Parts: sequence; C-alpha cells; structure tokens
Amino acid sequence: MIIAERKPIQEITASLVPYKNVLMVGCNTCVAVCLAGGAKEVSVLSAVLRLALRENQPELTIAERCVERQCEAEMNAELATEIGSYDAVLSTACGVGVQTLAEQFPETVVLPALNTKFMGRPEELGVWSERCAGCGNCVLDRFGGICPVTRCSKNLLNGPCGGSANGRCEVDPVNIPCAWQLIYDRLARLGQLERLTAIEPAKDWSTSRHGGPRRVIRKDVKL
Amino acid sequence: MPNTSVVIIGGGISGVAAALNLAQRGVAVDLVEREPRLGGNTLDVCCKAVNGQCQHCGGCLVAERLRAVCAEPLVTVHLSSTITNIQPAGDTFSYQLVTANVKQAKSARAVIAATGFDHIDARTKGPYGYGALSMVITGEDMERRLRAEGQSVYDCAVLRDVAFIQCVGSRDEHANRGWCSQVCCRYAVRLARLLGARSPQTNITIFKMDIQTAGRDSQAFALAQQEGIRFICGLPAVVRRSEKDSAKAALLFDDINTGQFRTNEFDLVVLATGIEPRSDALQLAETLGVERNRFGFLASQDGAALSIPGIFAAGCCQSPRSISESIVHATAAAEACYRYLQEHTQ
Amino acid sequence: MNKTVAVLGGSADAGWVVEELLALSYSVAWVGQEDLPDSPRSDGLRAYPRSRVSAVSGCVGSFRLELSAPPERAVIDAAAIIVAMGNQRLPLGADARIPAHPRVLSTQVLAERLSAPRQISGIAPAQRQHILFALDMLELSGKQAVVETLELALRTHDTWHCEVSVLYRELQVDSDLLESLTRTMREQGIVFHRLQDALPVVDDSGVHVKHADGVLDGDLLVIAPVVRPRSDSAELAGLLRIALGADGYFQQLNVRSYRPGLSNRKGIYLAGRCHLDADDAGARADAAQAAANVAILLGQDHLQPETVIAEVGSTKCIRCLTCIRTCPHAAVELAAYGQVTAAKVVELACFGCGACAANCPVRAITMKGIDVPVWLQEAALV
Amino acid sequence: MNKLVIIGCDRSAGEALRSLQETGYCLPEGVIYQPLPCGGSLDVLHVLRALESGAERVLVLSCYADACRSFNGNTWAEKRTAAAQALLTEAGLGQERITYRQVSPNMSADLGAWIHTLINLEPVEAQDRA
Repeated sequence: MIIAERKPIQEITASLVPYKNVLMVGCNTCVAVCLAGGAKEVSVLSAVLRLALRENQPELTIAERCVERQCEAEMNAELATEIGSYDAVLSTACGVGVQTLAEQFPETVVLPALNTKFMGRPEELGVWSERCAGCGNCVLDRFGGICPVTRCSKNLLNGPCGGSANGRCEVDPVNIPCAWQLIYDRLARLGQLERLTAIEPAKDWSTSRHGGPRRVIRKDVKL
Repeated sequence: MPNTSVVIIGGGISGVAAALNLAQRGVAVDLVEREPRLGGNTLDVCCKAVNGQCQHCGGCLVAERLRAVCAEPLVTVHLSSTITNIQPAGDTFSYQLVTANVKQAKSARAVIAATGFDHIDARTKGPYGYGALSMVITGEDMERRLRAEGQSVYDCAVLRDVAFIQCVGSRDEHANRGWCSQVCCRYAVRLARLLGARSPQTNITIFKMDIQTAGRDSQAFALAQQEGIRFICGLPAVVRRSEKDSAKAALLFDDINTGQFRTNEFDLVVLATGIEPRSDALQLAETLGVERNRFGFLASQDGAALSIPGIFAAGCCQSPRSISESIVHATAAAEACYRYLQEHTQ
Repeated sequence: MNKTVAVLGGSADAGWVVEELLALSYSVAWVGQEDLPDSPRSDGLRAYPRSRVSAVSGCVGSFRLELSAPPERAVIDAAAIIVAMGNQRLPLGADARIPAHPRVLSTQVLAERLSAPRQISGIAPAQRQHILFALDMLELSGKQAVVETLELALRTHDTWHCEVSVLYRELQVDSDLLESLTRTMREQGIVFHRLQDALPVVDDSGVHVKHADGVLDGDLLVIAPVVRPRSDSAELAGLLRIALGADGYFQQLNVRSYRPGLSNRKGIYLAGRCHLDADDAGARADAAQAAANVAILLGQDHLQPETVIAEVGSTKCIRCLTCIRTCPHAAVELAAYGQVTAAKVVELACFGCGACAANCPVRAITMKGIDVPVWLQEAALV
Repeated sequence: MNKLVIIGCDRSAGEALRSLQETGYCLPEGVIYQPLPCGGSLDVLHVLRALESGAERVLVLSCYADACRSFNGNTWAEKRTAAAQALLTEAGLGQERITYRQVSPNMSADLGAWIHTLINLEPVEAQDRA
C-alpha cells in the first residue's frame, strides 16, 4: 500500500495563512492503515492546528471530514454540497487523493498535509518499509522474490556491490539490509543459487517513470 | 452456597482478600476489624518505585481491593468491632460480635484468622537508641511519612549519610525472636534505593546479616549494589549521639575487613524492624485451642488449615509475608475454607 | 460449560497442579514432553505423555490445543490452561569457572552416591572426611537450590557422619523450613562460612575455598545447582501468545500478575518454577494458587466479561490490524461479521485497557462501560 | 484560577485521588479529573481536546513500569503524552502545558502536591512572554 507521513506543522500552518475557513479531508484507505491520514489523524492534526493558530489566526475555523477512498471521485461526492463554502481544503490523503480533489473541485484550493513516501508494508507496529518502486516491469521471479530495484540502494541488478558488509548496506548499515545478501540467502534456501551465475541483461526502463505519466487500460473492462 | 457464612477476623489485606475470594464463590462473609478503617498495616505502605520502575512492594494492590470489598454485597464489614467468646458449636462456631459495647450473638460455619502482625517495638533493642535519639527512626516510620507527606519528604541535601540496620528484633535468639521477618530486607533495600534515587549525593549503608533475596523477584539487591549502596556484613553494636555533631548518630560496628571496631557517623539511622504475630492471634489461639509454632505464629498443617477443622489462617498471623504474598496466601486460605464448606454442607 | 483444564509440563510442579485440580473435581488434560510422573488414578485425568503442543487456538472458556505425539495427533478442548513446565538446571560444567575435577560434584551426583551402597559409591566415608557444600558460588542461589543443598548437607552429615561445612554469601532463612533447617544443622555441628570473592582451588590434596575467616580445606566440594528457565519456554509462550519476562521466565515481574500467576491472557495461568523461584513447599502452594485461579474463573455457571470492554464497529473497521498488533492480551482477532471480515474483540478475553481504541486510526473501536465525555473524544463541531 | 485537566488511569490515579478525597480533600475549582480504564487508552486527541476546550494545563497520570495491569498501558500513556508534547512543540506552543507523571494508588499525598503546584504555576503564555 501507499505509505505517507505528516508534513511538519510549520509547513502546514504556513500554507494555511491566506485562509479563514478550512475543511480537512482524510482518507480511510492506505494513509489510514499507515496511521498518517485517517479519521483519527484528521482530528489530531486539526486540533493541533487550531491550537497553533489560536493566537495568530483566531478567526480560522477548521472542519473535519473523512472519506473512504479519496482517489475515487464517487467517494468524494459527499463533499460536493459543502466544499464551496470553504476557502481551502487540507487533505490528509496521498498525492493521488489530493489531486483527485483538485481535479474534481476545480474552484477549490486543495493543500496537502502529508508527504507521500513510497509503496511498502508494515514490518511491525509503527514501522513501514519500502517494497516496490512501481517500475512497471517486475523482475521478482529472477531474484527470489526480493526486489533489487527497490531494496538495493543502487538498484543493482547484478549485485552485490563492494559496500555490502555483514549483510548490511553501506548506505545505512543499521537500517538497511543488503538486498543482495537477502537475495543470495533466499535463493540458497530455495536451492536456486545457480540463477545468480546468469548475467541479468540491462533492464527496459521504458515501463517506468522515464516514459512520462503512465496509464493502464483494460480494453475488456473499458467500454 | 447460600446460608453459609464465614467470619473473618481481621480486616487487613489478608482478611479483605479472603473475603473477596469467598464472596466471588458465593459465600456470605462477616469481616470483623477492630480499627475504624479496613486495610490494617498496609495503609502506611508507601510506593517505592524508582526511576519509573515499580519495585514490587505490593503497596499499590490494596486500595482497589478495599473498595471492592466494601461494594461486595455478600460481605458485611464490621468496623471498630471485636470478637469474643468464640467457640465450636457442633458443626459451626458461635461468637459474640462487639461493636461499640453492643454485643451480638452470631455464628459461622468456618473461621478465617487474619489477625496480621505488629511491628516489633524498636525500643526493645535498647542499644540502638530508638525513642531517645531523634535521628534514629524505623522503616515503618519512614514508610508512614513517605505515604502521608509525599515522596519529596526525605528529598533533601541534609541527608549526607544514611544507615539502615537490618534484623532489628528478628533473628534475635536473645530476645526470643529467632525468626526471620522476611519483609525487612526487602523493604529496607527498596527504601534505600528510593532515597538514593531521590538524592544522589546521599551515601547509603546497609548493615545486615544476610540479605534475604533469593529468587526471581529480588533483583533489588543486585541493583542496589550497582547503584552504590554499601552493604556491610554485621550489625552495629550500639548507636549513640555523635560527640562532634549532636545532630548525628555514631554507629559502633565490627569492621569485617580489618577486624577492628569502627565508628561511623550518620545523619539518619533507619532500623529495619521485624514483625511479630499480633496479640489478637495469641488470644484467639488460646480461646480456640489452635496450635501455634514455637515463635507464636498460628501453626498450619497444610498451607492455611489450622489444627482445628473449620479454622483457617490467612496472611501474617501464620508466617511473615509481603503484601502480595499475603494476598496469595489469603486466596489459598479462602479456597481451603470453601472446600471445607463444600465437604461439610449437605 | 466445558470444565476441562489443560496442564502443560511434566515437572513436579505440574503434578501438584493436577492433584489440586482433581481435588476440585475438574477434568484435567495433562500434557508433558517427557514421561509424566505417577499421579493419582482418576476418571477426571487424561494424561498425554511425550507430547508437545503444536497449535493453540480459541480463548478463555474454549481453548483448543493440538498435540503432536508421534505416531498420533490429539486435540484437547479446555476452558483454561495452566503452564507448569518447571525450570531446568545447568550442568556443573556449564560454567568454566568451576574447576572440572573428581573432587567437585553437583548435588545430584552426591545424592546418588549417598543413596548407593557404600562399596559402589566409590568413596570410603570416614569421620575425618570433610565435605564442603557451596551455595551462591557463581550467583546467589535461588530458594530451590538452597533448600535442596542444605537438606543434602544435613543428610550427608547424618549418613556418613563426616565433617560438613556450608559456604554461602547470603544465607537464606526467610521461610519456616529454611529457618529450622539452618538451626538444626548448626545444632548438629555443621559449620557455616561466608564466602569471599574467590573461586575454589582443587588439587590432589583437596579442595580449598577462601572464606571470611581464612581458607577452608575439604575433600569434596558440592556445588548448589544453578537454575534457569527451560529452553523451550519461548516456543510454548509463542504458541500460547503469552509473554516471557526479560529473564526468560514466564511473565515479567508485574506486581499485579507475578505472584498470583496470571499471564497476559485470560484463562492462561502460570504455576511453579516456570515463573517463580520456590522450594517444593512454595511450588506446592503456588499450585494451589493456580487451582484457585481456575476455580474463581470457572466457579460460576458461565464466564462473565469485564465491566469495561472494547467493541469494534465492524462497518467502520478498515482491517488495518493495528488493534490486533496492539492488544497486550491477544484479545482481538479478525472475524466474520456475516460476509464482512473485520476486527473483533473477544469479549471474554478483553481486559478493557483500551489500547486498541486509542490506536485505531479510524476510531472504529469504542469502550463499553466507561464514560469518556464527548468533549474529549469527538471532533470540534464547527 | 488555572484550568487543569487530569487524565489518568483509574486503577492508579483514580485510587490515589479517591483516597485523598476520603481524607476530606476536594479537587480545587477548575480542576477536572477524567478517568481512563488504563493508561493504554490515552489518546493524543484527549490531551489536545482538553487544551482546545480551554484547559491551561493537562496532567497525564499512569502506572509505573511493571505495575500496569495491561503490562504496557503505562508505556502507551507516556509515549502518547510525549507525542502530544512533540506536536505542541512543533506547532510552536511549547510542551510545558502537558505534564506526565507516574503514580500509584498509595501516592495520594504526592498527587495532591502535584495538583497544587500545577494550578499555581503562571499561565504558559505569561511564562513565554517573560
């Protein structure tokens, strides 16, 4: 899922300076699961903002709403009747949700409250880590189910590099395991070490961000 | 089990815990306490947590149980009350409940003695000057002040040197008190750590025979040593007023390292007094003919059952115990009592 | 209501628990990895020796334990579980600081020699022989070790009529038994010496140990056992989803749960030396306590949830699993509400602490039975 | 008079407060006690809403480590109080409006002293200006 993190409060308050009547809109999907932008975080953040701006912007009001999935226009439709009465919307969704609101309500200012970070998974309560870079051309079959594009700091497809020591990555030995160590260990476990003797050819990156914004079209589903 | 009632003598933590347990099992209980409040000795126990960490003294386990027992419909609490003329009457026991000179004849199917303990009077240990020297106090005094006045009460720079003296009144064959009171090492070490954590400039010395800290729940001794609390083997012979500074106490003790007698001076001397069975227990034992062990504690054959069927002992009247151990023991006593009632109620 | 209690562990502690439970007329399923000690024959008892728990599901009142006991598998349905697997003792050679020498023995070896006929035992006990018993040699000995060693010292003295000395750092006398034991020993001429910080020296002439008043020379040195949590504690704790303390024994030293043998899950209790240090008498009392816990739990006709418990609004739940990961009592699980899957608080297992409610990112969990005023929890109305 | 909201575990703070009240103590005017079933159920939002609704200060109370009936409720309470303090600091408000203390049922004397100290402190704004 998409992992996001709240922006610094100073940055948010600075973005709110021109406005008096703000609607906060949360999203109860990915950002709720990663504890960044669900209904509860909307309440917490709006409470902090009201406290922070009590003195400098005493006239500011912040209302709270939360939708189920902000990247879906249909699910934002419930906001349509009231959104015009606010100067700005502060969204605690990922970048997709923010843009959906902006597209859907062209007359309304939409501000992000979160920084969208990556696609990842919870490792344990309160810890999330990146697992997929969305390269559009999955190689996990050749690497024992461990993605070198995402998890190797240098995106090496023919690793490891010389910076791997004791199974850790030189970029941040404490927090980053060497992806190539993980790949080796996993292939060894699967009895597929011989895969590593093959040279991985240069990857076709045209499916990635390098070809401009991407679309997926399912002709069988699309009318 | 309706219409059966048990009388519990003593409303300290053991009596309360036993009453709660029996009530949970559906047995009606008369809980008799001679003082105007429930709780007994535990009401003076302070919290000894240091550095955010509980020291497992159990002082915090009391309040909610006292409240629960008062709210329990099957428990009738008799405060400021005593029991006289208790005697077996067939399958039951008859007794008189005396509340403010009003006597009431009652009966019970079983009796749980939870008469608790008395602190041994530190005055009986004459050479330590308790009562005569103002800087000599007991652990009980210290706990009571910490509880009543708050934890900052000893948090002062004045206390440079503090001594604890263990086994005051315990393990003392000359005073005919040969038993180990079991709780004093634990509370003294905890209090010492508490003082040490609150005023780091205080030097603390504990004079001891053997620290009774076997087992998993007594890491306090090791921690105390790490924290710089000094343990000296051997008890001081005498405590006097210092000749140099009349606010200080001078302790004369046999230094095991040099084999010489030495005198050290302290701002505060805390006597870790032991505990002895309350005189109530002695009376009760005499009236009912229950056996006592050679130290005067009620002698139990098997955990909680006493030498007469239908009479059980809970907590410190049977042997010295900590608060949490007393609760556990009282629960076991209540269970034994419940089983007895089951077997004797047809 | 099913009133079977599962007792896990083949230790003596477990045996006492079984006895207590049978006395209270509960059905008992006794599971041990080893052969189980002899126990009173009873219709209420089913024994599963040489079996290991392989899976545990359900909650208080309705636990299900799957056992793997080659060649067959078994399933136990139990209302409550008592863990009484005991502890383990380290072999004498486990610590290199203790010299390996025929003159240095464990209590167990000495006990065997003491019971064996003289000619087999290999030593010719004589009055002039001097046997040293050392407590607290590497660490302060626990109660079990102290009682066992002192009783052995006394028995050695009585059986072989030799000279016996006991070395210690802090002599434990904090129970009726220890108090009378040490008294009897002194009366019989056994001498106690306080150890100094020095390890024993062993050579052909004998054993030499430094103590407070000099050096003690003896012919044999018997070392009190060092006890540790069993190495399979963590595995069982994982299956039962109960906590181990930092020291490896079951449950941390929580003042509310440690002494009464409560685990972090409702219906699972701890008994004996898998969670505390105790001599046999203490472990026996603890077994009674564990049985009392069961009796309090199962004594009523049906189980009652606590007055304050958490409740999941299944339509609000987004299945983020935060509550399941948060709950300290393993009381939240994923469950089917009709066709919908959502988190569910198992009412009987809930302690009502509210950690799940405070962590829920969509505020789908409410606390029943406590009144948190609206102004503290709801959004400001604008 | 400063408004003080006390949010605490009812098993420790609540018991301490009740035994204080049994000795005749009354909570001073402007002081509200809000019980929680355990420190674990403290929500950052509780603290912020208390401040929003006009409290000058908030006192969060939970048990000592190893004394929580739910084992880590005290840790949750401490962490969430720290989180609330961090939020206030980040928002430029200063964290001194929020106080966290560990308490046990037999610390009623200490609880009374803390309340007394907190309600007699200068208001936070005045402190900031000074």
